[in-house]
Amino acid sequence: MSPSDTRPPTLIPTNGLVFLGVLAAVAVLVPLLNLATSPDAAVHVPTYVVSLLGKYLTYALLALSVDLIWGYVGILSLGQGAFFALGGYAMGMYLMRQIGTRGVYGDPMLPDFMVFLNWKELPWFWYGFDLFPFALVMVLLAPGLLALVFGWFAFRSRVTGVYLSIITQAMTFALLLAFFRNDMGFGGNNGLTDFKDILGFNIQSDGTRAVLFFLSALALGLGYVLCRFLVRSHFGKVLIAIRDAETRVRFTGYRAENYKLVAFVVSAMLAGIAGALYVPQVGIINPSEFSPANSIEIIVWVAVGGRGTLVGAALGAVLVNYAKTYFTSGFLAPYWLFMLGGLFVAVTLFLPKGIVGTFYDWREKRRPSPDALGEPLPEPKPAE
Amino acid sequence: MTATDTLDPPVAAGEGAAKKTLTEALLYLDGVTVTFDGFRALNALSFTIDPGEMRAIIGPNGAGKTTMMDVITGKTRPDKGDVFFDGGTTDLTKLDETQIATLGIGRKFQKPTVFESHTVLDNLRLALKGQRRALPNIFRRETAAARERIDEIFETIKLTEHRGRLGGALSHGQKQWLEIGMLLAQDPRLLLVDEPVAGMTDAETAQTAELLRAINANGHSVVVVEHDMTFVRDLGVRVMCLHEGSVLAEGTLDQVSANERVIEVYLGR
Amino acid sequence: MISSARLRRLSCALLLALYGLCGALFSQPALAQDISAPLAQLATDNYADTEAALGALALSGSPAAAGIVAALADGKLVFSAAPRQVFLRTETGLVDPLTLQPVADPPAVKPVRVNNRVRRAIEAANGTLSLVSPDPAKRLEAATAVARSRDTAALPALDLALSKEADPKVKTALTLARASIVMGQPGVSDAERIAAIGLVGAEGNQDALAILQGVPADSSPAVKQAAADAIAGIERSLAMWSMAQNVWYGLSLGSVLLLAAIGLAITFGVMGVINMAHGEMVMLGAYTTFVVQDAIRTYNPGLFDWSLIIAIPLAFLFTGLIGVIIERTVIRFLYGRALETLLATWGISLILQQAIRTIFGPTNREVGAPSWMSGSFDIGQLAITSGRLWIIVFAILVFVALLATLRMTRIGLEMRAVTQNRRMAASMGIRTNWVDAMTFGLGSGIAGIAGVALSQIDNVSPNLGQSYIIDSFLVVVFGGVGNLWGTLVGAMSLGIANKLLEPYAGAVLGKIALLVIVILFIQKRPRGLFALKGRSIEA
Amino acid sequence: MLNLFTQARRAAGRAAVGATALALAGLTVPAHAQETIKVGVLHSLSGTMAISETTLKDTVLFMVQEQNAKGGVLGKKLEAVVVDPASNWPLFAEKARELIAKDKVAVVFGCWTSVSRKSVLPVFKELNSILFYPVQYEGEESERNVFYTGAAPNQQAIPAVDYLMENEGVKRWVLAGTDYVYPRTTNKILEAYLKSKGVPAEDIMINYTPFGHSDWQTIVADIKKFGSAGKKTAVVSTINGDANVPFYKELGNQGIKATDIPVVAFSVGEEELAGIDTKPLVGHLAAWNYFQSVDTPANKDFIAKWQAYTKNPKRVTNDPMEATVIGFNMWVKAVEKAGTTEPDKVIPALIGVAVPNLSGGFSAMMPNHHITKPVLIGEIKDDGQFDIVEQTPGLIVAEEWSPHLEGSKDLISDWRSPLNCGNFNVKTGKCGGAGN
Repeated sequence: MSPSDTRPPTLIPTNGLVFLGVLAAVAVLVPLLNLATSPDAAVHVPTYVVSLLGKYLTYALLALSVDLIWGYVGILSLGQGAFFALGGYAMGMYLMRQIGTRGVYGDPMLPDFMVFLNWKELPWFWYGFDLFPFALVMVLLAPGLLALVFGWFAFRSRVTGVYLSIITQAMTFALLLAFFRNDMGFGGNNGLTDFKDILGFNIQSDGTRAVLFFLSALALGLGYVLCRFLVRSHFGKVLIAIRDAETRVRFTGYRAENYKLVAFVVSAMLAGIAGALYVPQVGIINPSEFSPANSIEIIVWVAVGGRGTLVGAALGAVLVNYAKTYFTSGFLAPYWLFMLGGLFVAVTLFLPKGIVGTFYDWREKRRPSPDALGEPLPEPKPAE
Repeated sequence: MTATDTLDPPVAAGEGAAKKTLTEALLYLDGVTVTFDGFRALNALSFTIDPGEMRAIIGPNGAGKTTMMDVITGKTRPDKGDVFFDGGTTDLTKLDETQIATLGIGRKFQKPTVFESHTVLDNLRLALKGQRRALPNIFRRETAAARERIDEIFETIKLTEHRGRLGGALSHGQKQWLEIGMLLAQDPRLLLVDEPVAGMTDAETAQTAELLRAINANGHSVVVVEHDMTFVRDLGVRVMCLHEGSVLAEGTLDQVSANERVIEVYLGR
Repeated sequence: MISSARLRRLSCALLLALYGLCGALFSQPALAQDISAPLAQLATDNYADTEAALGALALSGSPAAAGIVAALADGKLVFSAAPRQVFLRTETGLVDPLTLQPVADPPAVKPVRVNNRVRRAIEAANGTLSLVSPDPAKRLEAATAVARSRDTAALPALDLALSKEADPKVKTALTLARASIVMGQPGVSDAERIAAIGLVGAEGNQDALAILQGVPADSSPAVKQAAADAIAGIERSLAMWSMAQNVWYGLSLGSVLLLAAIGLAITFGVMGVINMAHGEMVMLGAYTTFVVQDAIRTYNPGLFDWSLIIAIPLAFLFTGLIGVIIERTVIRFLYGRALETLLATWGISLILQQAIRTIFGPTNREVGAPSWMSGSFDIGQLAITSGRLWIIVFAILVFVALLATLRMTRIGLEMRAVTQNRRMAASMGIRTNWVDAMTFGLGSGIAGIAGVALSQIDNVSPNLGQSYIIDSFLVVVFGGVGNLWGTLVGAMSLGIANKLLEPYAGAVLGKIALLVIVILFIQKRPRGLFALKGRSIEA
Repeated sequence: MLNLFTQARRAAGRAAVGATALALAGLTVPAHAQETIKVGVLHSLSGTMAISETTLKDTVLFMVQEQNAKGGVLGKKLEAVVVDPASNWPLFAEKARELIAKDKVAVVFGCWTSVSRKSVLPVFKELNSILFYPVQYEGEESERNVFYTGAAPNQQAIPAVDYLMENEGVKRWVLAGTDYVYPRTTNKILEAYLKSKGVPAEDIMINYTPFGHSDWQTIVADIKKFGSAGKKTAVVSTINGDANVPFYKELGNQGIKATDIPVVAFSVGEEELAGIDTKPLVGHLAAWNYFQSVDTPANKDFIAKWQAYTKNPKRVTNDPMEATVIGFNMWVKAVEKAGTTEPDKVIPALIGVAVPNLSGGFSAMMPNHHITKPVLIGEIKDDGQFDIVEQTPGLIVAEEWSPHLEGSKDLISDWRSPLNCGNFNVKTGKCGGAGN
């Protein structure tokens, strides 16, 4: 047997199996406990918890999309929120069109905000969104195209490091300003809201929520498997190589910009899907999703969970958002920013590799094995 | 016959080393000048490399050795001058690093640069000649031929038992060899090797010289930049000394080290 | 500007006042008017009555009138409902407005109320009084007011005033005022009109444009032509001035951007810390200004004009100290891990915001402008506001001081040494830890100083920093990280480009366009405007 | 499948599913015993809106304390549940859901921006709870579960414009606003109104700026230019919160005085002025339904108690506070009238409830879920307070659907039986907007 016949890394490593297992359990149990138990039962999961957890799952998918490009390619995008929001808007536009005559003005064509701005006709870019398949395509296409155009320019010109980070931030900031404008035809600051139903199902019914929750879990699971598949392929190895030594990759004959571009577009589409699942569950999409602070927060989730671990990104998103939910209620409410800020500082100082990364290190130390074929441990290098 | 074929080989100022014509040379540099903020890193540099030739380049710091490699590999664009590859068929100044690498010019950096969070094996896999486009590589599977070729390279660079370790975990010398191995895996027609024995023990240095000679014997052209005179002597090839961005002297090591100017600016008395 | 009804009243008052003046000059003794009726009318809460009474007072020629009008403007005119009577409030107590004798048995009084309408009547009354003022500056003002009013009723009065006026400047103003009125008046000869158009057109400002546009539609073609030519001329020159004005606005915005970004050019540009708490340093500087002003208001109001000067060093020291503390407790563990500094400083920024919110409350705090920063003046058609001018000057001073610190001082030398080669610097005996702390402190302190300036034009609220952080990063990156001159040029060019785009695209689209331009620019120069070129280093 | 779910749900399955239940334990706190009546407070305590909303949170807490001192409601003490939606609009919806579903509050006082209200609306409808919304807004809405105690445009904007036309002889108008729905709608209404009063289009300038706009040099210069055309000009400002301070500072800097070009603002109150040196601004106006300077015993009493409660003798009051107070008192009265906090009983009971406002009269909840209000015009004084220069003689009823807008001129709302409709079209005689 040839010595090169070493076992390739498994598609789903142990931690991934645990992650998918928990996810599957949650995906089934939460809707079940919500729908099938009486509200008084000890194990009942109230509807608001379902939509809350659903929101966390979409955030986890969003974090995953960031980890794909930040953890594995070293692209620190401070504009990932833009792709999330675009996916959300695509879904929101579909949901708006579904309202039909049930808006307060009862206009069959125009959403309410257009009626009271005295608009007479539906703008051209709203056409087609009454069809669900079209909306689904746009959920992928809108963020994907933006990422393609932006990435094509930026990667070809070899904009890297903080320069790239700052122009991604400028991108989402420009979109924020644009979507704030009422003249754009996306509802201005109020955004899109007051949705009625999705594919004919009442968007507020427990059943729909349960299904949306399940779909979010499914999307997260599939997103994880897709990311794993990508990073362990030859393509993924090139990505990691780009992260560590981009010049070397170029001198080895790979077009680094194309690899980055593919990863960036895939990541944007994942973010778009997350946005599309987010909107029907929280019931509103508005320009504040484009705000640069939101995008920075996504980075924070990933860093807390552990950059370059995928599972960590998802975990970080859920943990930070759970902390946010927890801290913003009750007697802690006035102090929650202290807690959150303190958490970020503490994580950087004491868990520099994030929760999952630190866990790996700890495990490595306990059970030393020179063969590190399982999960390539990232050595996050300074961007600049 | 094209017009370029009839061009006389340019004669470098103050130096009468024989030059191949454009069509004969694998690599052809003529009058290459590079300036950074007023500093002339390369000053009308001209030389050629033959197919199958191994050449050692020496010279003091700042002589322009690394910049020369940057120009050949497309990292730096010359302000003036011609850089042709493969008998004048390809103008390297019009291409970028990736295209040049694909043409068959491999480069080893001064500071050993391997993919530190990949295993040694994956480092070779990535370097191995083959599909370079992004999308097909998502679904690429490793062929038996590729596996054999990698095993061969492992034999050559003597890292077989380290194949499972991370690139970043190797010693300095091992990284140098891995990088040479990666160059081999690319199967280039011309290897540019920048200070391959820096930081190596004497034994390792000798082994490296042997390795490079073997590579050259296999039909690869090699350009080695090195300060280590023992190593250069071990290589036993034609030597060229750069100074202030142009060729100061060229010939056998003995000829070059006897050159007054070389002694003055580089070797010291 | 001024309602026509009020104008008519003003010009009547003017007219009569002038005649009164002439009367006073030619026929002694001056007729002393009884002002008891308007005084009684002042004793009211009704603005219309107050206004009418003011008009009567202005016409009265009574020597007491000026004092009463001034008291009303200052809120020192009070009245009692029964009997309906007005008094002046002085430091010693109520006095009679006519005799200025103390009132023996003061009744319950409240101030005569003033609204915009009354305030304008006060100005008019003052204006009327100032036309007879011995002060030429006051007469000049009155003439300008008449020119803007274009009320025909004022014509005889103007003619009279013209015949008396000796001061050439005031005379010009009066002539111009006359020309403005003649323009729109029926029954004026074409020649006179064209002459007037020439006079007014030579003024070349926005007011002149408005006056020329008022040429009656039924004028003769020659007059219309003259007016059209004059208008075109003014518009041409105004377009040029407005370009200059936009550049000025741009410089002003650029200086704000420079102030906001310059501290970041140190902490981020020089040290490589992606300092998301930079905005909060600016905010802390602004709050320092607030605290200084608050203390001055409480303990020594006379020092108020010095408050900013006092605040500058304090803000520098305070935010610098906070910066040093942050560096020593957090940042120093993160060198070489730039992205983690982003995370940690983001956390710090949240903590600082909430801390300020807890201490000072979430609402805006008042930071006043010292008198030397208030007001504006004109250079040609260019309106320059003092506050903005000072901010530009201040930004440049800060820039120069920072440059000098880095270039010429020992600590500046050590900073450059440490950032260029830490190990080498350490081996040469430089205390790198100390230098790191000082550098971060310097960057933070500079941000604090910027906060002092920004408190003059923006909200002093816990959110202050957030609104500058994106722009600051954009400026530093656009200019080229690690290059102070880049920051200067970046800030100024972004400021000017923004202000040149704004009139065409509007504030929002202009800003979007600018962001797109910056994104495209970075494609052209991936390392900013002032990128350092050099032998390429590997990887 | 769904059928199975519902059956299983009724059967109250007691499956032991440890892991998930444990994981969710933090989220599902068992409901407290109902010895108090819970009142939800949904105002941002952090982020950009904290600047305005924090005061309203304090107001509700103050009112709860006052009410408990009087013995509570229906014999039970009130308990305020405070959450921080952090100026994040989706978080508003989430927190609203948490308040209603988890904390089981009887009523929620909250929101400031239109978008936050729009965000929570579906939640209140779905879970059938009550929201009191205390801020002046653009109208064009009437929902069964929401009670609007702030002004509709006709209770603020139109009287202010009337005042300027009549008292200051304004002929030329600048409508300057932040680009969001409230200024957009208000300006649409005002534009239609001004045109109906014979103001030509070229005498109306409309300008929108983004949130937090801080560089006003160009726009103020434009206003100055627009105002120098010889006709009396005024600015109607719907500029929001944060952008006001730099706007007024620029006005002061460029020497635009109230006697030249008065600015009447609808979003600037005592709280906002506390952050500005008002000396250069004396004479600029604001239109509200309440000012701290209102000279009534009720108001004096309220201010004294409020300042004692906040332990800050300088703490100001403002219009949205009064609206919160009115809403709170209305809710208490309606609960006592209904004898329960059950929303289905309280909602109908609220209609017709009248409570004293702080400006000396009574405000009543109308069938359109909006309240009657007096309109006050105030001029800024140098101490940051307002001098009330005009007060409408009577109370004004809200026009939630503006007659000046094309889309809403035929709509009315009436939440009494038999109509029970928020958007009844008087032309078609149908509920549901223009739906044909």
